[in-house]
Amino acid sequence: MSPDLMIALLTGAALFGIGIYGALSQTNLVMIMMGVELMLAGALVNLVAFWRFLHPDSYAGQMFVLIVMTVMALEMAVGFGVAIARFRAKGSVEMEEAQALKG
Amino acid sequence: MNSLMVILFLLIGAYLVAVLESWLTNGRLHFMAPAWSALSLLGSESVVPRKPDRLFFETAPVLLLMAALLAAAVLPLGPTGGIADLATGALFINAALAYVLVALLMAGWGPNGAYGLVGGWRFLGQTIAYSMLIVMPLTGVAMRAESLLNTDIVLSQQVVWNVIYQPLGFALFFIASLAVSFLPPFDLPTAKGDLAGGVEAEYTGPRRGVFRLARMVLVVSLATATTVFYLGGWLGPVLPPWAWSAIKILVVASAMLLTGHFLPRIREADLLAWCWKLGIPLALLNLLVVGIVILI
Amino acid sequence: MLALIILAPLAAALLIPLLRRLPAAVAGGGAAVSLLASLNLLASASNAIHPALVLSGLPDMPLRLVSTPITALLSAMVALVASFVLVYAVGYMKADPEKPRFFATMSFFIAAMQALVLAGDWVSLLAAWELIGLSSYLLIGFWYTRRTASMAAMRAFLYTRTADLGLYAAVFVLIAASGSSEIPATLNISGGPAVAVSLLLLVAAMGKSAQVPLQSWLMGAMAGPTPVSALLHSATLVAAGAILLIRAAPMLPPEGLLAIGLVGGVTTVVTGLTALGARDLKRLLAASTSSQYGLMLIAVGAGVPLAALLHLLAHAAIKSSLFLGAGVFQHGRDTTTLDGLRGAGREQPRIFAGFALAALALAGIPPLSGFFSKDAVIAAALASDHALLLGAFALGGTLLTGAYMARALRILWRGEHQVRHITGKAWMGTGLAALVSLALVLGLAFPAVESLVEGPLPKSTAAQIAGLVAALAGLGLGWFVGGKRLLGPLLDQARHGFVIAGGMETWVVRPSLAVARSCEQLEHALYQAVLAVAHPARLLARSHKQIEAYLYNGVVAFGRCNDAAGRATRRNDEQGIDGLIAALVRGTVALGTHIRRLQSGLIHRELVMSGAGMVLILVVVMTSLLAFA
Amino acid sequence: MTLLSLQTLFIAFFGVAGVAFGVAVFRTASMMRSALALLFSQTALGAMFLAMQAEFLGVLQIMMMATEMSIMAIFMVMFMMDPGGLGEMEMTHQKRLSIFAGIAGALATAGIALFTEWGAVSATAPDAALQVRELGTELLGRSMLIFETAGVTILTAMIAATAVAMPALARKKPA
Repeated sequence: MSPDLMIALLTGAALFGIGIYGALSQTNLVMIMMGVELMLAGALVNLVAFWRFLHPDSYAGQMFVLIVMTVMALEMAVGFGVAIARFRAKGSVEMEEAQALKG
Repeated sequence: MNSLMVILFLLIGAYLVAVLESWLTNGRLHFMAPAWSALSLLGSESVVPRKPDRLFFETAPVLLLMAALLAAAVLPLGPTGGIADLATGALFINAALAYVLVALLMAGWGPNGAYGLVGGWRFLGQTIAYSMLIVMPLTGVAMRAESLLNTDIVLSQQVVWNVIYQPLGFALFFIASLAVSFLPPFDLPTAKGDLAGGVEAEYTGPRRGVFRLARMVLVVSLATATTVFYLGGWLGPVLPPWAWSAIKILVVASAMLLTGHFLPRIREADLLAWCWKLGIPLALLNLLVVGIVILI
Repeated sequence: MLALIILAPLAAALLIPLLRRLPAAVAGGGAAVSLLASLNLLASASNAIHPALVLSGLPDMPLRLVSTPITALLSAMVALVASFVLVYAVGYMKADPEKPRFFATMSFFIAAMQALVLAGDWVSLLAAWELIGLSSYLLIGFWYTRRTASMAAMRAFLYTRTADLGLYAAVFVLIAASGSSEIPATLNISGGPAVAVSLLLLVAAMGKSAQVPLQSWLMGAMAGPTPVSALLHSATLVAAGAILLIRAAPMLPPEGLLAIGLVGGVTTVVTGLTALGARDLKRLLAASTSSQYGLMLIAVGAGVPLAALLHLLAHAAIKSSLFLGAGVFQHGRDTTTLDGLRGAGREQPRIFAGFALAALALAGIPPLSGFFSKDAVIAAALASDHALLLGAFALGGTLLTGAYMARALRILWRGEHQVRHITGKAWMGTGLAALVSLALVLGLAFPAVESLVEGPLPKSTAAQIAGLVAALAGLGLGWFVGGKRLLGPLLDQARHGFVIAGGMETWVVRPSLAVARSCEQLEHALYQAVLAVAHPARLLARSHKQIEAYLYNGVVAFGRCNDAAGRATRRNDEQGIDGLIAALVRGTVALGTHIRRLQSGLIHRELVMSGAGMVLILVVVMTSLLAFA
Repeated sequence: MTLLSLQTLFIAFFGVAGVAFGVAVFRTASMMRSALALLFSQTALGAMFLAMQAEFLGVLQIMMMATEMSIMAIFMVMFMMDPGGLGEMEMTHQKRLSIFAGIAGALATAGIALFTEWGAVSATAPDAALQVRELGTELLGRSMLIFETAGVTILTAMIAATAVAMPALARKKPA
């Protein structure tokens, strides 16, 4: 049991929890996206830690980090696209007001 | 020791650049001008605007200086390298330069003033325009050196400098480095004419001094980067390496200052359009050509 | 060679939007190159030369294109039909301003279909499957400004997508069970996985080949341009399902075969009736397509995929020529309703002759191609283990085919005519003539096909005679009696394409209502039975009043007891079973209301719920993993 | 044998910094501060990667997040009613549930981290230059398909985001 690995994994867990809190509690679309970014960051920390401490010779781990970073960028791009469209249509990105999918 | 030398080098460079700039703006070569203006800035009253975001207001100039210094830290001035010779040096420069944007955003937001804010946001638009033009030419350079180590990059230019090997990349990188250091014609964030100094507008006294210094260091850093990546770094006959570095850096820096002097300011919307519609295709073309030349 | 077949139309599809000039010529060139290549492939296949192309795809799962006798045949068929349809489309689309888009999508579609036909492993088959789904969506919705067209495209896409999940699951099971993605290598699995795979493949084929109950999208797909319908319905999109089953046929276990045969049988009859009641020529043809694919599924279910292949080939030529003919009539009258087309055949006697020949071929009149293939299907059905069932379905389908084709012919021939000039008729006529002649003579090539594929094909004179009689009877009925009278009370249902049979909602709601009703009846009968026992006991007690007080009392007590039991049962029934049903209903309604409230549309609520659902799935997966590890 | 090596110290420091900045994201009312807190949280993670000897990834993280989060900042200021956080607005909802879910998520992941037997920990990592080279071979070899897919996905997302964000009027203009 290495303290380094533990610290990294706990950091990841903490960031993940903060991210969940943020994504669920915020009313603003952009803030929700920040929560999601934090969750992904938690995943990133874990990935790097696993690569470094468990499989330093397998570069698929680093590869995975790159893909997650790509996903973060994608999330930003699409999220902001939606935010702009929403802002144009309604004048705000408060998610309390978005109920079009109500069943 | 080495680090100190490099910092000293940078500071001297920054001072010389400031001399050059004052020469260009005032039309008189006056070696003491920057020193006098620095002294006057230190001595003048330091005004803090009403209701600032104090944290950002105070840290922004320092962060700018840090970013510029960090960018320079991985650039070798001689065969023994600079402060650090990272295995990912060419990428690290990008990372450090990205914080120029952060610093300017903070400096724009911090003082709680309209001019600064507009200046900061303008620089964000400018960043989105130029950032690809830094990364993609650097990819071409790294391709030739088959390494991201900056010393390897310099050594790869022993026969032919990159400026001849990939002139297109050099041109794009040069333009982009003008944009990073918000020199004219890309001086939108500080645009003197229409924004009353932009992000600098609310800074007075020593803070403004730090800001100015940071910007000069930034110019020197970028000149160093251009030298390392495209002009063969310290390589050259007869003179010792550090001298070659110094000469090239000064030449590049004065070229950077001169270029903007004769061009009209470019709106950030136009800059965006040109960079994305023309610059990125050209950068890709550069990559393609370099790739083909390497393979042949 | 293999790559050329796919790359030529693909290149055309890429070139057309770039050039935006002479789209028809480019598309035609691509199709012609593809046609030559596939004919060459067929020729080499007949000399037992089978080239294959292996590309590195996923690790350990290379993508491959193979040429087997079946794939070479199908590829040639697709290329032939596609080229003629393109020739026809030159005329049909003459006045359309969006020609480049049309021809580009068409070429892309052809490329995707060739990839599907030639795919040698499940991964590339899956990819091609998706691509034809996409391109058919684009083509059906070609006139996207018309609301019906975009709706129809959406519906076709959703229906086929839903069924595609079957293919995904089947491919997963296949690869997991056999450890290889190569199609022949996966076909030797057996037991439980084989049954599961065959049912999953059936679901996929049901969606693509428009089998009951997923048939309704095909009728809607008529909203696209006619060449699209001709291509979709004959050799490509719809054929994909049948091709899938034909290629997987060696693996199908008896249970799967029976299911396939039954689905095919039901489809051929139901959609045959739909065609008989159709009021629109293109819808009639669409329903007929479903019906014919039902016949093919019967053949697969009977264990003779070769018969299905033959019918597929014949049907491709026939149905495309029928559609092309219908397109000419449509240009003549600007409508496709049968009422509006009354007498349209007389205006263009030559087109009508082609149409009629194709119709007769479809009905199965010798010596046209449809006769041979249908004969093979009927023979296969009669020789199978479930001869009674499948044979009846096959003969019924044949009868109906004759009937609706005769009906269409009669309507087209009878009625006053009006002469109008049709632009681009020469091109359309050329395409039509080529396809019709293909439909006529294809039957002569069947012996060669049989020897090429080397499959067992049952022959029986009885089947020939039965098939011919059924076809002739159908033709006679259709011509002299007409669809309306023939269908009688079914007419209304058939007009709506048996939506009851196809409507997913009705599928769930109806049976549950029926179950509820029968529960009620059962409970009523129980109650009656209990009363009936109690009643005689009471009568008995009353008539023996005088005999013995004890006995009397005892019997009365017994009677009361029974009576009480009866009443108790009744009450129990009323409150118990009735109440149970009512409670169920109430519970469902309440649950619905609650769930409706969950559906708040608020992103944070939904996020919480999806998170909770994810956790639940994770827990289930983890526990099942831990429990079985 | 020192249990607390310098590396451990650095990892811990940057980890704590990352978490602290992460908390700050949702603790401040100023949108600009919120976005920059996220930026510095990500930067701290980048530094943590560097401390974990994943040099390329660390530098990449630091570089990418700087631009990304700055863009986040401008959007925050654009779309928030109260970007400066001066009006004391309530910008949260279902707070108790969120706190519960956040703590539950963190505890679950932490529990997995703590109670799993991770096996032998490797003490050394490959040299940074070797890492860059190997990652490159990985990207252009075994993982090429995935990498290309990621690239195409980015392109698709760019086009989609632009299409969504374009005002309806500009789209109708003839080209």
